[in-house]
Amino acid sequence: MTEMTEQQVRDEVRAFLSQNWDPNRSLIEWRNILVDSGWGAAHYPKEWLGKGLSAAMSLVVDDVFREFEAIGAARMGIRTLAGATILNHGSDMHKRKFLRGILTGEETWCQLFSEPGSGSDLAGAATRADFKDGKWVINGQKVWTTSAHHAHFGLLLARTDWDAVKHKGLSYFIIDMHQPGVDVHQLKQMNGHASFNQVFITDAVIEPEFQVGELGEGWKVATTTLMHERRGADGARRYEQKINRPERIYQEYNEEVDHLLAPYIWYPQRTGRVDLLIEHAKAAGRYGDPAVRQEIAKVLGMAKAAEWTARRARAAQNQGKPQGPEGSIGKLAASHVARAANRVHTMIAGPNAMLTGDDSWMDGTIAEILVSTPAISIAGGTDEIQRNIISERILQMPKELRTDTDRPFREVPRNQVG
Amino acid sequence: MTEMTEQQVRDEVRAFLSQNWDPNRSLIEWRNILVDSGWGAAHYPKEWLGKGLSAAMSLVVDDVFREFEAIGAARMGIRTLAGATILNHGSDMHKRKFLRGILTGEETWCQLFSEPGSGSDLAGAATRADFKDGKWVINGQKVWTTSAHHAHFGLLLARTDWDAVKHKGLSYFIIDMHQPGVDVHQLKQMNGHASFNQVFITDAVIEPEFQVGELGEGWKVATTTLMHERRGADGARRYEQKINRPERIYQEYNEEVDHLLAPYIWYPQRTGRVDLLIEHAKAAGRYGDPAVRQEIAKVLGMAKAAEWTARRARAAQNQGKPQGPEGSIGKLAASHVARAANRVHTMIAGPNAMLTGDDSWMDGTIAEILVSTPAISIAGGTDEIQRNIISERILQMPKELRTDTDRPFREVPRNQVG
Amino acid sequence: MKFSFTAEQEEFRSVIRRFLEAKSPTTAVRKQMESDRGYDPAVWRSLANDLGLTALHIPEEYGGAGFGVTELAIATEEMGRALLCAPFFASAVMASSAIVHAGSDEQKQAYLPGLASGETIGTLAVAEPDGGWNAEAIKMSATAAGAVYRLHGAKSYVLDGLSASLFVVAARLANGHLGLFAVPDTADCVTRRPLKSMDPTRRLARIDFDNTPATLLGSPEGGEAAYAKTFDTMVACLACEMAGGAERLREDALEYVNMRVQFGRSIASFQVTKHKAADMLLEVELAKSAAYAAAAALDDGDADASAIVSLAKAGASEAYIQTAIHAVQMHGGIGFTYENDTQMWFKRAKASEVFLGDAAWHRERMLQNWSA
Amino acid sequence: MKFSFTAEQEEFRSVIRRFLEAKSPTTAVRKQMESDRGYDPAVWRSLANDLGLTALHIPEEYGGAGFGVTELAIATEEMGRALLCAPFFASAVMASSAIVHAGSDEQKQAYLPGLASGETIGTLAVAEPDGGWNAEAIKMSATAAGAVYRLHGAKSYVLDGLSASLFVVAARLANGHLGLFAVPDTADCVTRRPLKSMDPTRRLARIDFDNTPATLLGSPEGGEAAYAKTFDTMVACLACEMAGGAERLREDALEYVNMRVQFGRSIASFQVTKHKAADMLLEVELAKSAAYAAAAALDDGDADASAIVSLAKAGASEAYIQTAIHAVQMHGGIGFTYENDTQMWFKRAKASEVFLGDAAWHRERMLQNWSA
Repeated sequence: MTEMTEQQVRDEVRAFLSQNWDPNRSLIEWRNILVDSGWGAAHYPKEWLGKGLSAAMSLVVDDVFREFEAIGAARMGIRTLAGATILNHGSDMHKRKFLRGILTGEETWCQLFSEPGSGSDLAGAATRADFKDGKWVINGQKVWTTSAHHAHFGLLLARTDWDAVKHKGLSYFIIDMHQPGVDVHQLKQMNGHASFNQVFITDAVIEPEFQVGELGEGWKVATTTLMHERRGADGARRYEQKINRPERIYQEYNEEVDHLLAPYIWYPQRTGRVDLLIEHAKAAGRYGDPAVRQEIAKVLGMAKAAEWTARRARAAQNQGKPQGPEGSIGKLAASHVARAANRVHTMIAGPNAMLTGDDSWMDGTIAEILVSTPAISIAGGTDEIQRNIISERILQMPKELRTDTDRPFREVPRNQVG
Repeated sequence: MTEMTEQQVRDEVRAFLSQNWDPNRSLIEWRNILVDSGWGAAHYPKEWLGKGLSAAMSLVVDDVFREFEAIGAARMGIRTLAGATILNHGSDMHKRKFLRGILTGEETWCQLFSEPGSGSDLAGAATRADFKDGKWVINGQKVWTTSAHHAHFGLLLARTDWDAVKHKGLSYFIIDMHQPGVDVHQLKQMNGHASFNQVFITDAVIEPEFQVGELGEGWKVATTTLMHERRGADGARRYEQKINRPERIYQEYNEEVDHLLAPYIWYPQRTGRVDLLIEHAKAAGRYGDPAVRQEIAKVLGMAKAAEWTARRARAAQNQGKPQGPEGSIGKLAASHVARAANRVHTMIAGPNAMLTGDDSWMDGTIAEILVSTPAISIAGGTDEIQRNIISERILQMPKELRTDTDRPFREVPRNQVG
Repeated sequence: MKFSFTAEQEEFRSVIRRFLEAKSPTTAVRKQMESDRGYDPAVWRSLANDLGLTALHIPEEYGGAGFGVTELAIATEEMGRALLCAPFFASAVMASSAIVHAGSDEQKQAYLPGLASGETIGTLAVAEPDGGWNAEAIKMSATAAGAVYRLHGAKSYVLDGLSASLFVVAARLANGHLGLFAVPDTADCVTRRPLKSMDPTRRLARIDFDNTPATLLGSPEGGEAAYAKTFDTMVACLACEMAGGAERLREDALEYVNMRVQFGRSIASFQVTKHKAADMLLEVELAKSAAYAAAAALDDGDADASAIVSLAKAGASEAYIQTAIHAVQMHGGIGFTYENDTQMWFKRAKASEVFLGDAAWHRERMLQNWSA
Repeated sequence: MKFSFTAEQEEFRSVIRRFLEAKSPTTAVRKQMESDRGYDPAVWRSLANDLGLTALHIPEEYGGAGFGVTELAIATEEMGRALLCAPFFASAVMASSAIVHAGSDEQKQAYLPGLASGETIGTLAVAEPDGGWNAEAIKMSATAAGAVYRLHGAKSYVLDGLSASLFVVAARLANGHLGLFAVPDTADCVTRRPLKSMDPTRRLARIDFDNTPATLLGSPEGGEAAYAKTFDTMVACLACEMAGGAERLREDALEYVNMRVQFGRSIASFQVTKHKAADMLLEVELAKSAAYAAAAALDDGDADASAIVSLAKAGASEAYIQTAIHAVQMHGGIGFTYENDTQMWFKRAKASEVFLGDAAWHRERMLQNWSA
């Protein structure tokens, strides 16, 4: 069977929505209808709640939903990664059991990869999965887990073979977060927000059928999850927007958005808020100071150049050109910009930079910038990792000598944690 | 026999100078008298033209010489290192043949360690010394050699065993520079000066008795030379000053100083000349510009802090305290200062920074700064080497993994040169 | 100028360091920074009575120990290192110096013994809500009313303004001169409001004066000179405090990377980490040298002392926050968490960057005071 | 604004790059920079006749090709990359733009065809011995004498001032307005003196005008607007030229460290070298993006074009010299020698840092022209 044409998709989605879309339904009721129709996840296979459309074609579906201001399936957070991983590597049972809850939003997911002992080195995970009495028994710590405090299920990477080399001793599991032995603690940041969790796992249990992929192939499965995460890094970061309309379904949807976005409300501040520099300088009466103007212009220049570099990269991508170096330096540029903007906001604020909350300029926004920018050069790959990647992948320079990948993991030095 | 007291030294030197010092002698005649007396190199052993005094006591001798405005033995350039190395590792024949010429200044020396293929890695020397028909035959290239164009003898590090590991296959020789097969080419720098030479050695010959130290122990001997070079790096850099008096010996002495200092006349400019910043800014009418003032103050602050750090180090040394970190960072600080000063001189000069020679500010001094500061972060150990040293020796951080020191040198990858 | 500490000064530093290691470990700092008062009165008493630190820079005839700025700066350097929560800087540095430099003999007799013993906690109120610490920015007016004066206006960024029982306040006299005034916390018409401090180990307050009775320290013409000396002293001490904090951050970050393993090897073995550590050493050592030189220049009465003091503060402003940024980065994600101690020094570094004037302002002041 | 080049533009770039690789390898650059004339007339003719580059930005009705700033900037970027010795920037960018923007139709007919064909070598004289390129700094006076004007005063830093046969000169009219004047090299009372250029690939001259007859381009009121457009065009082209030079330095340094061995391993395998190479890539790419945006903004008539142009020049000033400093450092000792090619770009970077205004001046100009 051939793929539908764009017009066919448009027509079918319009027909479906005309018949079924009703903003006075409850969110869950609507999403169950949606999932049954296959239009909630049109890029899923037909046999698994989808329509088997390409990614490009599923953008057309989104388009029509926007026409109707219709709410789509749930897709914020880790759930999208869970869905993709399960579709790729999961068993039929996994698909039956989890895909619907993922799409309706009734079940929330988290990702249990990072550990306190291995920050930039995910494959160094040392959480144990031991097979005892027909079940996997899990012990270890995970960290930097968003939404773990309200997640139903976790995507878990754990070590099942300590004699295998680093990347070959890991297996991938779905863990029920609502069980004894799984303790979630919020991790407060220096800026006062708590966007992440630490998860302490003590003798938690997983039935063997909740292993995903082959034993010892966990890193391969995790790579799928990570690839979708990276791919989403641009796309999915367009977090869902709230919709200001009165009907019931919008109210429920807005609550969902608020709930899921809560950990991220300070994210704009970690960029350094270059957009506020001139406004801040004018408000503080410093915009006439030549030294301040020099510093503002430096940051503004760097931020604009970084923005144009990103647009060069996108333009090249849109023209189907091979990716040039300009696509890889954005994250590093963002670190420079944020750090420099922090400096200049401090210079502008003067003594007021000592204050926080509503005693700080712009109702605390400036203060939040000053203690949030250090995150940008760490989260999602530190500056050091970025420079490694740029030099090795883009500039083709020699790789760092590795001593940890070709011997039994139990012999590799690692951090003592906890 | 016990060492003389300070007063005894003073008295004896005074007596000797009262009787012998005559500024109307020729320089060479005087230095021969001096060498015969033992007061030309009082820290040399008595049997080898000296008085066997300690280094501290020989400073007293210098003191008395200054009283009389008497000229001492020759000690600028590589000759001092040659003397120290020969005293430590040379044969009696070497001492007989070379020490007098070193002290009178009649014979000039150069150091043939660095090679185009091994800049920061002296022990990677690949100049060959092959033993043929009872003589050493030398082939290779040396570089960064000061004064090679008028040197009589060279201190040569060459490889005699290619199957030994890197540091064990080198031997140390004294080479006659005035022989066929030794070609010296001046190496012009980007600032137009030529302070160094390249030495091309093709089938040059060394008699076996001019080997210094044991075969294969060349690195050990070179270490002595290098230690004296480093020790001199502070001391010997107080280059001899010319003496403005009319008598014959001063004229000859001043010519010697001019001759030997010629390669270094741009050295002050490579520091960035922070001392000229304010003067330059005033002359260019830029001292009132707030942005310029900020930049001047930054550099001045850094330079002063670096100077005070050096004085902290010296004060600690004078009190006999163990050397703290403040002694090791001077060279790196000097690089930062020079680079920043270059930037600010450029900013001050404005369009004039495009000019050179007498069209440039301050009769070309500013232009010379602009193209000389890059030397400071390279010469005498690059910034990168300095940071390696600071992190490994001062901060006790782990050493870089080495792959070149424990296998036959012939198997170690190296640069192809020439 | 001297470039080394005497054996006595080294010993003095060791005593303070041991004291603070015992009394102000990070657990104690966390406790105080989350407390209402913001410091531990028992530690304050011990620091005053057992170590005599509050008396350091006060002349002996007024109950002090008569030490120089160098010793005072050693104390603040160690406190910066330990991130001590205490009104020491406000009372023993700012208020005490102001009274030493501005007060008449009688006034010194009245105020200094209490400050020296630590019974009185003083502070100095200079900056106004829209201003900084430069004398010209002071607009608050003082009107003469017989023997006393009356103050009108607001002071902000007042260090330990809630803990203090004695305010020294800079205000403008009718003759245009600056005056430094003593105001006890029992005076009428003083309203204090805590400000939300980014750095919870260093509390700030806004204080409103509404026709508040106040005593002029010294003569109606001497305020500028007294404030200038006071300002130099407190900036030199702040620069030392900042250098101490920066050094602690540097050492802790180094210890962390030495301990930590990634990709099967010590993080400290990565060349980039090593070079960053070397750069941090350079920055911190330069900041220390400048801060020490500032204190020494004041003790020597060096003609360039004000320039050197500003040089030191400008350098410390850059070095402290830069070291803090590096330290967070070297810790990775954990360095951005509240539970990791790095953030406490980061916030102190950020607040200190602008306290008593930022780097740009001090650079300009440095050049204006440079005789060379 | 467009953020990519068309296929035609990419092809155009390739043609120029191949041409310059053939005609301006570093051996040729070294030969020209040591020659009296400073460029190779045969290459100039080929560049004009075979490639038509001198005609690029001149409208078709005056013998030109009518391309935009983007194409002109592609040409200068490639010339900066190759360090071409030729009066292209002076003639095809500066003088041609000035006449395009200032001249009357008749004057354009008179001057532009010769510039387009490369027969005429023009230049633009703006900066005076103590001044820069901002319109307000121009003090040279032009006095009307019937149909012609007479110029009095000196111009300095005149690019290719010895090679040029046509000067466009900025001078102040009696009405206070700026005027752009055409002066042929055959005019009386013009004295040229070569200046000693730090960058021998780019020759400068001082030109004294002493009652020199000159033709006012356009009207006596239009000079400011014409010069502003001309200035934006030349600064955008310079920023692209600088980005091209910086990229070449970056690539050559990378090639060197990849080839070079030390301590038995490739220098490129040291993490610090790798990270420096990554930082250089970042700097150069940002500089390129800004320079491209400047040219595009001018072609689009963007309201912020002048601000973007200055942003690009400020960025290029920093990035080019910074890349040159890193490039020398990555070469080690050999990088500081005259025989190594790095020094040639280093000097171009250093001279370009201040040519047409330094980074600080352009930053201020950027903010003054920023609408946001």
